[in-house]
Amino acid sequence: MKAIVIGVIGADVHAVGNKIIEYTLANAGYNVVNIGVLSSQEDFINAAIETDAKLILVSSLYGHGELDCRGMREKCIEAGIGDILLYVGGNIVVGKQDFTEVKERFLQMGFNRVYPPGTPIEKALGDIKTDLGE
Amino acid sequence: MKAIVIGVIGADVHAVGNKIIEYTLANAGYNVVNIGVLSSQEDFINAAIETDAKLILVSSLYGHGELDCRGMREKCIEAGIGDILLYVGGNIVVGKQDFTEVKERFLQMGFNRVYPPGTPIEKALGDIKTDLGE
Amino acid sequence: MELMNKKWTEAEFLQEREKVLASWPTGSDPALEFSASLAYLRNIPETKNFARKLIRAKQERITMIQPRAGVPIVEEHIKLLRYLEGAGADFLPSTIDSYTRQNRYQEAEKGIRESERLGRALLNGFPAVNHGVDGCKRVFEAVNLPVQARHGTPDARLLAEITHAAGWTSNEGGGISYNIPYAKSVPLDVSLRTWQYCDRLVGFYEEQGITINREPFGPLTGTLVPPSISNAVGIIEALLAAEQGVKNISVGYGMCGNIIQDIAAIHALQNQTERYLEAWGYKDMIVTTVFHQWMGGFPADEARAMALIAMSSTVATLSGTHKMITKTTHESIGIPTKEANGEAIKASKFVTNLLKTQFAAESDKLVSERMQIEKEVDSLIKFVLEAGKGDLAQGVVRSFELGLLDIPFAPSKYNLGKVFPARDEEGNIRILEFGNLGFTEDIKEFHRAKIKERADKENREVSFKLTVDDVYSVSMGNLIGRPAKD
Amino acid sequence: MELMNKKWTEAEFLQEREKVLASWPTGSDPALEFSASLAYLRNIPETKNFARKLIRAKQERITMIQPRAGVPIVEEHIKLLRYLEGAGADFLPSTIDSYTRQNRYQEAEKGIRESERLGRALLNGFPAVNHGVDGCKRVFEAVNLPVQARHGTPDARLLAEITHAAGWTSNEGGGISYNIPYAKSVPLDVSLRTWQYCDRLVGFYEEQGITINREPFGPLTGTLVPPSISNAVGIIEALLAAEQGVKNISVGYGMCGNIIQDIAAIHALQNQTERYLEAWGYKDMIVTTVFHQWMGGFPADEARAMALIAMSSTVATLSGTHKMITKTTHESIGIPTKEANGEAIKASKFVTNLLKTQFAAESDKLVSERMQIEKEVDSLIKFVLEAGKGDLAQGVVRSFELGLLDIPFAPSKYNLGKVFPARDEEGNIRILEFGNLGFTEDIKEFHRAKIKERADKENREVSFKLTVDDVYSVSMGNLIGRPAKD
Ligand code: B12
Ligand code: B12
Repeated sequence: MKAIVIGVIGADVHAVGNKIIEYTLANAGYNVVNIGVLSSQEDFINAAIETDAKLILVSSLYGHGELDCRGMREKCIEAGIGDILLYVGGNIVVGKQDFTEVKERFLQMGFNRVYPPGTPIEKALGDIKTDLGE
Repeated sequence: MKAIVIGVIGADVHAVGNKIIEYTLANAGYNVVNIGVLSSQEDFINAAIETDAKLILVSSLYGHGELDCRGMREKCIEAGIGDILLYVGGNIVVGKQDFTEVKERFLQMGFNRVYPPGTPIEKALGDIKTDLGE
Repeated sequence: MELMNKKWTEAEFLQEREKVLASWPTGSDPALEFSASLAYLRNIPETKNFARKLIRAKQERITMIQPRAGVPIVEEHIKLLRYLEGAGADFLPSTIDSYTRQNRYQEAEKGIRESERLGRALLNGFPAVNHGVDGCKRVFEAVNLPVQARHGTPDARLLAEITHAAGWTSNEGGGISYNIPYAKSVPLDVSLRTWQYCDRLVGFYEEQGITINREPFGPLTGTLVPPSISNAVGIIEALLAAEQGVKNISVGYGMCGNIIQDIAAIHALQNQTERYLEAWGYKDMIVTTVFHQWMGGFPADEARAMALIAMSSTVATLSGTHKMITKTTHESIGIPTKEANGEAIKASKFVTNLLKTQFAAESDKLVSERMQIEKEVDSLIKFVLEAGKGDLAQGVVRSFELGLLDIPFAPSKYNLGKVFPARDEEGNIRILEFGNLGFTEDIKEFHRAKIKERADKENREVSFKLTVDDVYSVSMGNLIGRPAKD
Repeated sequence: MELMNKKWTEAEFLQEREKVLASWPTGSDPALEFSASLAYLRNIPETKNFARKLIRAKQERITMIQPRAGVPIVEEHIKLLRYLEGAGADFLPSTIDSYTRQNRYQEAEKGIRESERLGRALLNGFPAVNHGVDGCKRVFEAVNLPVQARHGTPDARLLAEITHAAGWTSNEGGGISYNIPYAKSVPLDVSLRTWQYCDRLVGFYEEQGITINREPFGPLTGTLVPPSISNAVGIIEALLAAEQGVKNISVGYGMCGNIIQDIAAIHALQNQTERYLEAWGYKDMIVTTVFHQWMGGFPADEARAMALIAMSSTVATLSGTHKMITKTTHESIGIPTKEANGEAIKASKFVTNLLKTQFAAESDKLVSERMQIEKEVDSLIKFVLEAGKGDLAQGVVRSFELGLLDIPFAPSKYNLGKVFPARDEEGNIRILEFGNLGFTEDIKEFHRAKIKERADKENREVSFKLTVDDVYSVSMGNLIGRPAKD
């Protein structure tokens, strides 16, 4: 079973989506490592190293995603897992912004996939399968 | 008591506003000559001639106002009351259109005052007083 | 032939039919021969039959949705209807323009040409008669839902012929409801007769196995109409239609604004229509109800208008009505764009769907308001029958003459116009001036007391000023038109 | 000092106060000296006092309106609040950003500077602590309505000190409601103590003649929380607050979606909060209720979102609640623009105003649902008190440990997380898995039967899948998450 680290970054406590993601990915056959809400970049990275995960799935709902996600790719490189896949989704910026721009910003930060608000996890399953190799 | 002819032009049957206008103008001390709904240009003009009115207040609610009002000033001129004041109000065109343009069109047709949708008659009382002289 | 509530013989009907079809060139289309129209109607899919879809709504206990919409040019009209279908409408309308409603086909023709020339709509609806069976079929075949003509036509005989032959399996209107609020000088016996024709036409199709829905127009003038008056008219038109052979009838109602009264009115309408039809011996009738979102003056602000639409949808769903007619955020300004229409459909449907398992609970208040309405309706219909010496159609004509039936704010000179409504302290629509309305004394007492209670609270006399204030109030965000504070 | 539900002595309070004010530079503002803050608070106009305005809402039986809103920069925040005042809000909020909520003032400071530099908001709210009494007063003086801090802060002591001293006469939150849904690893005894402090501060002001409103956060996780659980928490927090001297309390509730259940819940909340306070001997308490428009996942489509807002407003008004918290059409996407916020206020207010004379009629269904909720609440509180050997605060800590109180979907590790809710066949929120919830056996039977009825209708097992489907359903236009048709 392939490991995927999931969690909610920063000072964010939105727990509902996180629980649903855990349920859905587990049902889809993955080893889900859920570090929960209020998680730091370090928490994600440590969990990925410990479980040898190839994908970190970052949720950010509360709007501070941009502040919270900056530098995450660099931290991964420092930690020796520079190649790890980074996804981010939820409501990752403050307010209703043009998503093409938002996506660009996060891609620049080194995220591999960036999802717009209201993308249920079910819709990302295909990408996960592709990226992790089925 | 100054006479004012009121009515609803064309194939228009919206009667509520018409009854309220009658009530309001009568209360304001005018001799209201109400020719009612479904009135033709001729009906308005004949009533004005008969009662020596100086103001015709045309209501059009149903959207055909533009078709119904064309040529009304010319008809007044023909009938020898070319100087009569013509007001129009209600929902005088089809749909939500830019009102500055709409107003221009009706001014071009020879109307003296043109009111946007939802102008209750109370709001026009001032204009009437000014135009008819107090 | 004197007006009577009696089924036309086929001979009478066919004889009149010739004249009707000869009244405008599009009437001579061979597609109007019954052999052709029946063949066409037999082939339309079950899901596009209006009457059948309404039966489904009733069986599944859901509130389906229908917007209003119509533009002059066929292609534009098709785009519009497809858009509304995409937005989630369950039934499609074709709102007919006002010239056609007055049988002024010449002017409608001019309107079509002008609209084409200027590239913008100069007519306020779809001129179905001018477009003929062909144009109407093009519309019908371009969509996947049942289509209905919605208009306001005292003499809709040719319109009915053309639209039904084109696959439109419902027709809105009635001899009272499409005359008194929609005309000034069409005598009632005339419109009752023309609507007997429309009903007989539907009856004819029923006899041939094609079921077509008929929908008396419930809201009448849409302005402070007390539920008992509109329900009585709906029931009378249902009885008149049934006599001519109509089987599938939707009786309508325009929202008043007091939630209890609105729900009570829908319940009363359903109950009493069924009861009267049964008592009069009409068999195999299918009765459904139609709830119109607020029909009076709308607020201009779009957010407020949308709120009113969603609030109306909430009440409609709780009432258990089968179909709801939607308004739009452009209502107070002008004919809506298709986008505005679509948004309103989406919003309305969101509510009806969300609440689909929920219905108003029976409460003492609801039951007593329903019983009040039913009592008033019984009183009105009793007076009508007496006035007609037992004949319903004659009774209607006489009742309007005498003011036993009297519709507030109606433009028709055949309406006495002596009834003035106003709201009571809870916002229910009651009656302030009865004229000669066919109400028993105890009913009048009830209304007087209710209105007096309000006037007292407002520290003013009972007068027409209450009515005027209430006409404006909803568009200004209040249900009850309170006197301005000084 | 061990946690107990006992009023802090003034000495205890003042001693702790020194530490609180020393915890961040803005705490040493002389405006925080009571002599200064009392003088300031004594001078604010009656109409800007939150507690007094709520009393007015209660007396006049109307539903007042409050939006959510907050941006990082003072000037922008002022613009925002003025705009919302203009749109018709009755109460103003200042939603606090998430760093402040976690007492991460350093990061909040960075967020303020970044937001200034980039000219766009990088914080999701107003960092009141960083802006200090001065910044908060600038906000308060720029508007004409009462202002309240709305947040989600387990330790809001400094926030409460600063905002009250700046004239903000209400504070939302509580030791349970601003911990369990809003934190992961803050022990309950800690947050209960910090909220005793916040309540004691308000109690202190009350003793000096300044009335300040306190509002437990009703909706908790906003996600399928059964009414009895949120009501029980609200009542417990009201009792804890009253012990510290709070007099003006608003208990809150997040809409569930079944109209009867929603109205029953508000009625039960009002009744039982008053009854418990009285039974526990708290005098001169003023209890009001707060209704939150749908708090779970919103539909993305703006028309649908507006429909949900107006539908929520309809239910709120019928329930007779005193204040309603509004959502916006941007809800599912991100923090709303001021325009979107204003539209929602206008729409909501249109409904509350239109329906202001109308209240849900008592019906058997409403009464039995209310009695069911009250019975469940009594059961929960009884278990809590037993667990605390008679002490409410101790009881709360123990109950969460044991799962006697357990909030669905909460992030806190101090919450057992064994309760799973799901809707029944009518859309009421019931409980599918109880964990150790403090319910008597007959209550559990009732829930099991209701859920089973639904699962049977859907032809599937009772399982967590029901819960998952119900989490998504409203945002997708359904109340009940039915299994996808194959
Ligand atoms: C009630 C109503 C009806 C009732 C009318 C009953 C009756 N016989 O009176 C019914 C249901 C029958 C009806 C029918 C139709 N209606 Co209609 N109706 C309305 C509605 C909802 C309210 C009108 C009203 O009574 N308002 C209250 C009174 C007091 O206000 P008022 O009429 O605006 O009048 C006041 C002011 O405008 C002003 N005023 C009026 N005239 C003038 C003139 C001057 C000079 C001045 C200064 C002021 C002034 O003073 C009046 C008193 O304060 C309006 C939309 C709205 N406003 O919300 C649509 C509306 C007018 N109707 C409309 C239409 C299209 C129709 C129909 C063609 C189609 C249909 N929907 O069935 C038919 C028309 C039939 C026909 N041949 O005319 C459209 C017109 C569209 C346009 N202009 O683009 C509207 C705007 C709705 C819409 N957005 O689609 N309608
Ligand atoms: C419920 C809720 C709350 C609850 C949360 C309870 C809890 N502890 O979980 C409460 C009321 C406590 C709350 C608090 C706050 N909230 Co809140 N909340 C919501 C709400 C209404 C629903 C969220 C939800 O549970 N949805 C259901 C789940 C199943 O969906 P989801 O969370 O979106 O997750 C799914 C997908 O997004 C996706 N997904 C998630 N992450 C990822 C990652 C990847 C890689 C992929 C592929 C997919 C994916 O899969 C999930 C499952 O399908 C949303 C708005 C909305 N969506 O309608 C606002 C919202 C998220 N909240 C918001 C805010 C601002 C707050 C507060 C700061 C302020 C406040 N309003 O009080 C606080 C935050 C406190 C904090 N420190 O975090 C904002 C965020 C704004 C922004 N981004 O611009 C939102 C968008 C509302 C708004 N428009 O203002 N909130």
